[in-house]
Amino acid sequence: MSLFTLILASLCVPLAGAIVIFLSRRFSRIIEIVFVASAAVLLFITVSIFNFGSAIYHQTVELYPLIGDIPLAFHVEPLGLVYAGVASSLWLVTTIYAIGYMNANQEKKLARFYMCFCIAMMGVMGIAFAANLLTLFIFYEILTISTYPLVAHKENTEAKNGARAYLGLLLTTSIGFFLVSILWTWQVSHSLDFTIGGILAGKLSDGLTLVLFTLMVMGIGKAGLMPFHRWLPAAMVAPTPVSALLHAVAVVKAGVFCVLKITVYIFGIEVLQSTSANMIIVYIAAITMLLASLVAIQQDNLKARLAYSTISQLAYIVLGAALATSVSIVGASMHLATHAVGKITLFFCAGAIYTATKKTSIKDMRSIGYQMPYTMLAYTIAAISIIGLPPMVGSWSKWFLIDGALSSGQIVLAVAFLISTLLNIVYLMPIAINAFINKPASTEYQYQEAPKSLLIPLCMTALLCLLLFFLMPYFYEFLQRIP
Amino acid sequence: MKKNPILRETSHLLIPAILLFALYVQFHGDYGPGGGFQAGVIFASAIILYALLHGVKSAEQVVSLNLAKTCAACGLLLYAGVGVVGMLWGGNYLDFNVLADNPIDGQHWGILLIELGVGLTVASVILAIFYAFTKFKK
Amino acid sequence: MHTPALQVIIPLIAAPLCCLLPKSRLAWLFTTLVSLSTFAISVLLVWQVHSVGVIDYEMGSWPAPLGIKYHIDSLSAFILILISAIASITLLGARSIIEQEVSHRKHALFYTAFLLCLTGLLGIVATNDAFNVFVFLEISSLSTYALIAMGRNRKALMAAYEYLIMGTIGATFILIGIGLLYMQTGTLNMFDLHDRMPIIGGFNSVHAGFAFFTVGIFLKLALFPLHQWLPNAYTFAPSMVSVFLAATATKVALYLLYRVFYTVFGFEFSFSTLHLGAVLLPLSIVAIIVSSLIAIFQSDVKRLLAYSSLAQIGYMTLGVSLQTQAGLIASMINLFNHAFIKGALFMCLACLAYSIKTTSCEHMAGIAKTQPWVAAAFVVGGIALIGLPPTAGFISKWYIVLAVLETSWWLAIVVVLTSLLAVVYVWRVVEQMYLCHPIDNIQQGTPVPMMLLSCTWVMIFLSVYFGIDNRFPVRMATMAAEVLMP
Amino acid sequence: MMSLITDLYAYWISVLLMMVGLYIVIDHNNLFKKLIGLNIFQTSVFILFISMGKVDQGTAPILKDGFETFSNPLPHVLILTAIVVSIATTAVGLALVVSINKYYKTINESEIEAIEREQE
Repeated sequence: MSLFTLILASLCVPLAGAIVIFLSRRFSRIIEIVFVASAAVLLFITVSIFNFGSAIYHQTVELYPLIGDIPLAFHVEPLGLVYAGVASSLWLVTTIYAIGYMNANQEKKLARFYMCFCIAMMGVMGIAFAANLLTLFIFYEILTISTYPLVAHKENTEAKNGARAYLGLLLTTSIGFFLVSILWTWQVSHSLDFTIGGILAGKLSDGLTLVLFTLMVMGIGKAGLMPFHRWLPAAMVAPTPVSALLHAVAVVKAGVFCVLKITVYIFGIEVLQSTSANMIIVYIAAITMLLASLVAIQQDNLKARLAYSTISQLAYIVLGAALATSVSIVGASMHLATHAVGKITLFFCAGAIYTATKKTSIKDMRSIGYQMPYTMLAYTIAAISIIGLPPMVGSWSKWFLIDGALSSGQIVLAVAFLISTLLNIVYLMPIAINAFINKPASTEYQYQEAPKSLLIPLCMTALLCLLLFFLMPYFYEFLQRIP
Repeated sequence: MKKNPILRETSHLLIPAILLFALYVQFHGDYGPGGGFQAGVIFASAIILYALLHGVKSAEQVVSLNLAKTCAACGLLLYAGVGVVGMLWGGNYLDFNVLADNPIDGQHWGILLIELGVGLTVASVILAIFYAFTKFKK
Repeated sequence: MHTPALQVIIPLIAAPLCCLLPKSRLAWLFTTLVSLSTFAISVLLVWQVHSVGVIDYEMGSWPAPLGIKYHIDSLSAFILILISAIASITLLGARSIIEQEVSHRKHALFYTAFLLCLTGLLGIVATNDAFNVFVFLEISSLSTYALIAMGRNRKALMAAYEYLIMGTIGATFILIGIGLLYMQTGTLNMFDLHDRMPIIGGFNSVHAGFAFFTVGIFLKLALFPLHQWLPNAYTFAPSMVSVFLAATATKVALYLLYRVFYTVFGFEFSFSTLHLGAVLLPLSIVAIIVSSLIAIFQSDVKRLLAYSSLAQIGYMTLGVSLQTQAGLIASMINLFNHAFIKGALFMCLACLAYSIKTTSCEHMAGIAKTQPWVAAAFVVGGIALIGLPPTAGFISKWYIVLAVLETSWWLAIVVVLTSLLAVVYVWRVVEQMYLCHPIDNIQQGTPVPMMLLSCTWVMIFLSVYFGIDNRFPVRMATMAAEVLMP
Repeated sequence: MMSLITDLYAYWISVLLMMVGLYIVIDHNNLFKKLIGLNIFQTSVFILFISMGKVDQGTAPILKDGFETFSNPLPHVLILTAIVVSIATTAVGLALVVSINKYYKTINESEIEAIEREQE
């Protein structure tokens, strides 16, 4: 199969899944099968694209001119492959988890839920393989719109308000800033293609480059930079699989992926370094990183704490991207993957706890480890990975990020990374520790894990945290291809 | 109306004259002042005068509302139809030159027919409006 | 070929025929066929313009300055195909809802008025004679007053009356403008007028004529602050009339604006000598902001969409006020796309009006459960109205912001941020439809007829399609802009 | 100064009528009187047009030997059409007013507004 077919297939398979789910919306069995099958096929397609090797990188596949002479175009490059690989593999895990979760919690409107899930996945694949900013923007917005029904799924007042904040913030930033900056870029350079080394070199003065870069990164509201982070905790009203996939993997990672992509392929690392256009974003990211961690400590709702943790972790990636050294870029793209694996496990755990015990508050989770040992073990593994301690995969990315900060001479930022790591420990570890101390009398608890379809995925991702630690050197080689 | 013999008798004298004048204006319109619009209004005014003096019901026996509506449509169709005939006979829409052997006759014919259409439509529309208002009930 | 004439006279001849038809259903069928044939002719015209270039047609074979000439260039063809397409789709779905909303004995007259309105709108666009424009303008307006007055609510009468007063004043102003120009030039042909502009451009009466034209067109266009007639007219008109008017009437007024200020007065005179841009720019921005804000607080969705139309008109005039070719192109693309988007949205409301007999926002609570297809259509239309990809609205927004960016970047930010107000008012309705519980449980509603629903979806499809493949509108708009601003 | 008024008296008359008409349209509460105002307003434009067709020492535009100068007939023709339009407008307007009277039992604008407000 040619590259063209495969890329198209990666878009069409989730779409076709959505259509089939819609058509067979009355048969719950069929939609579940279709849901999982489309995820499996998608993963297969991503792997096939990966197998092409480096020969096909940056080969542009143009469909047709979309606006003027800007085409709807796709290409494959290492960064996009990382994102596509992470998203599609974790999607498969999530589909299984989602089916278990939705059935266990007797959620309604499953067809709509799975359908929007599939369309969101199409958006993700489009973002991952987009070859120019316009294509990227289109799929970015498809992702925004298609996840709205997921966030508002419960259809109560809380869900309505959460979803309103979600949509409001994402649309405000994307239309208000992102679209404007895309148009500005187009006007300045008459190109929106992702090109190695960027397309803006010498086209704008230093000051304007700074404005444009800040505008564009702030416009990518999905990256969750303060002050546009409110949608993340607001969207936590969604069912947990949504939070897991979309707010640990697809949506937020789409945000940071866009940041990485524009850093590398629109502005270019050299340009950013020579013009210091990245400085505002660097500090915003650093502040977000620390503040979000501090806020996370105060959250009592587990999902809310994880949400703020996500904001903080996303800021790592944005910071890594904005530092614009090759090491930090590698670190950032690695963190994109490692954080996804870790955070999805944490969300899965939160969902499993909710399904088994209906508990959402951290206060109530004391000694829950005796009730749900596997879940909490997985939680601990993932927490360690997020914190960045060996032998978990998170340690690699954090290492490169700090290295990147040091190599660009920003000692302050390296210190910020370290402080943030300490804060990570403060807000993640007590849950794990409390879960396993104070063994209650055997009459007060019973062994009560979540259903298998929830437990297996979260164990799988936890194992992945561990396994990837040893596989990382192989991926490092791959990531170094990102210029 | 029986109480006002003067009005009645005058109207009897006037109405034929008005109608006749309307026809004069109508058919004189192609090469003198006049034309379908004026003629139509004059024609309608005669019938309105009749209706004022003898009641709408008796006027409607002369020209009913439905007849007026039909005539209005027919007049417009006549107008447009002449244009289409010009088009079918090789000219542009509303081209009268092709209606007869020579352009001057053609123009005569065209204007005459078109003005007839206009007159018909205007007279019946004015009447229809008049009827419509008289029939309004609170 | 007689296509330019046929375009206008087919509905014109059909109108009196239609009022003679005895049965409502027959009248509908006839009207629909007529509008479909006008659509076919407009397609033919577009094709001819594309292959031959400009088409001229002399009425009665009288040569141009003396007689009336029809002149179809890419701009006219573009608008003609838009009007006839919208009319066809509207009529196809209209039968059932008109049977419900309009009293039975008026049906034939309703369709007659509709055909006359169509004639008027097509005529304005096809003709090249200034006075002829006035006549067609009044044909369309008069039939529109009648159509609006057929609305079910008695407020429709007041709405039609208000529109009649304002519309007549607007048309009379245009007439004065025509008169003053004629006084100086002795011609009514638009190109002739334009040719004599350099000679007469300095006369006071021409300036006065310009002013009268401006006010008259702004009135017809419902540009802020001359918009008062529009919300009521759209709200209380029969549903299908709202669809048709919202999609075409103001668009034709905008066409008139292009024609008068670019073709007749010429770009130089309108924008350099007399600074039309300086008037249009602030008015457009105020229109966008104020109308969007008002729309947010409307309790009737039909009225909400009417105010949103006012804001969209603001975007279209904003494009003109930039005085660049890019702005003009953006304005035309927005004109085209918005016609389908707003038509589709009003069509959704027509479905709901058929089903639950109201368009007030609170009665739409939970409608997604009983009318999922209509609600879904509204969501897609709403997304297009907001201007998100991949819908036609995004294309409009792209071109407008790009054009504005050429002039000033702060204005671009203002435009983009105000366009976000659309999110608020669209999403208010969407939330009501999907996330609220019905206020009374008995509200099942009658099922929407298949024909109406499928026409709604055709409109929705088009407003998405032109977002994915926008070659036709963009090419036509570019060609039209080149005609207007050589 | 005087010549500005005497020479252009036709314009002054039409301007005066226009203002009178517009004033009535804006000021009056009675829907029927508004229509009359609208008619006066339109008539002013007709006068403007017709006066512009007048040529000094021109006769009626009928071809006959011995008459060289004619008034311009075109404005008359145009205004004939405009008069038709105005009649149609008036007819539609009157029909609306009669219907309004039927449904509201009044043709006073502020009373109608009051009725509407009461209903809400």
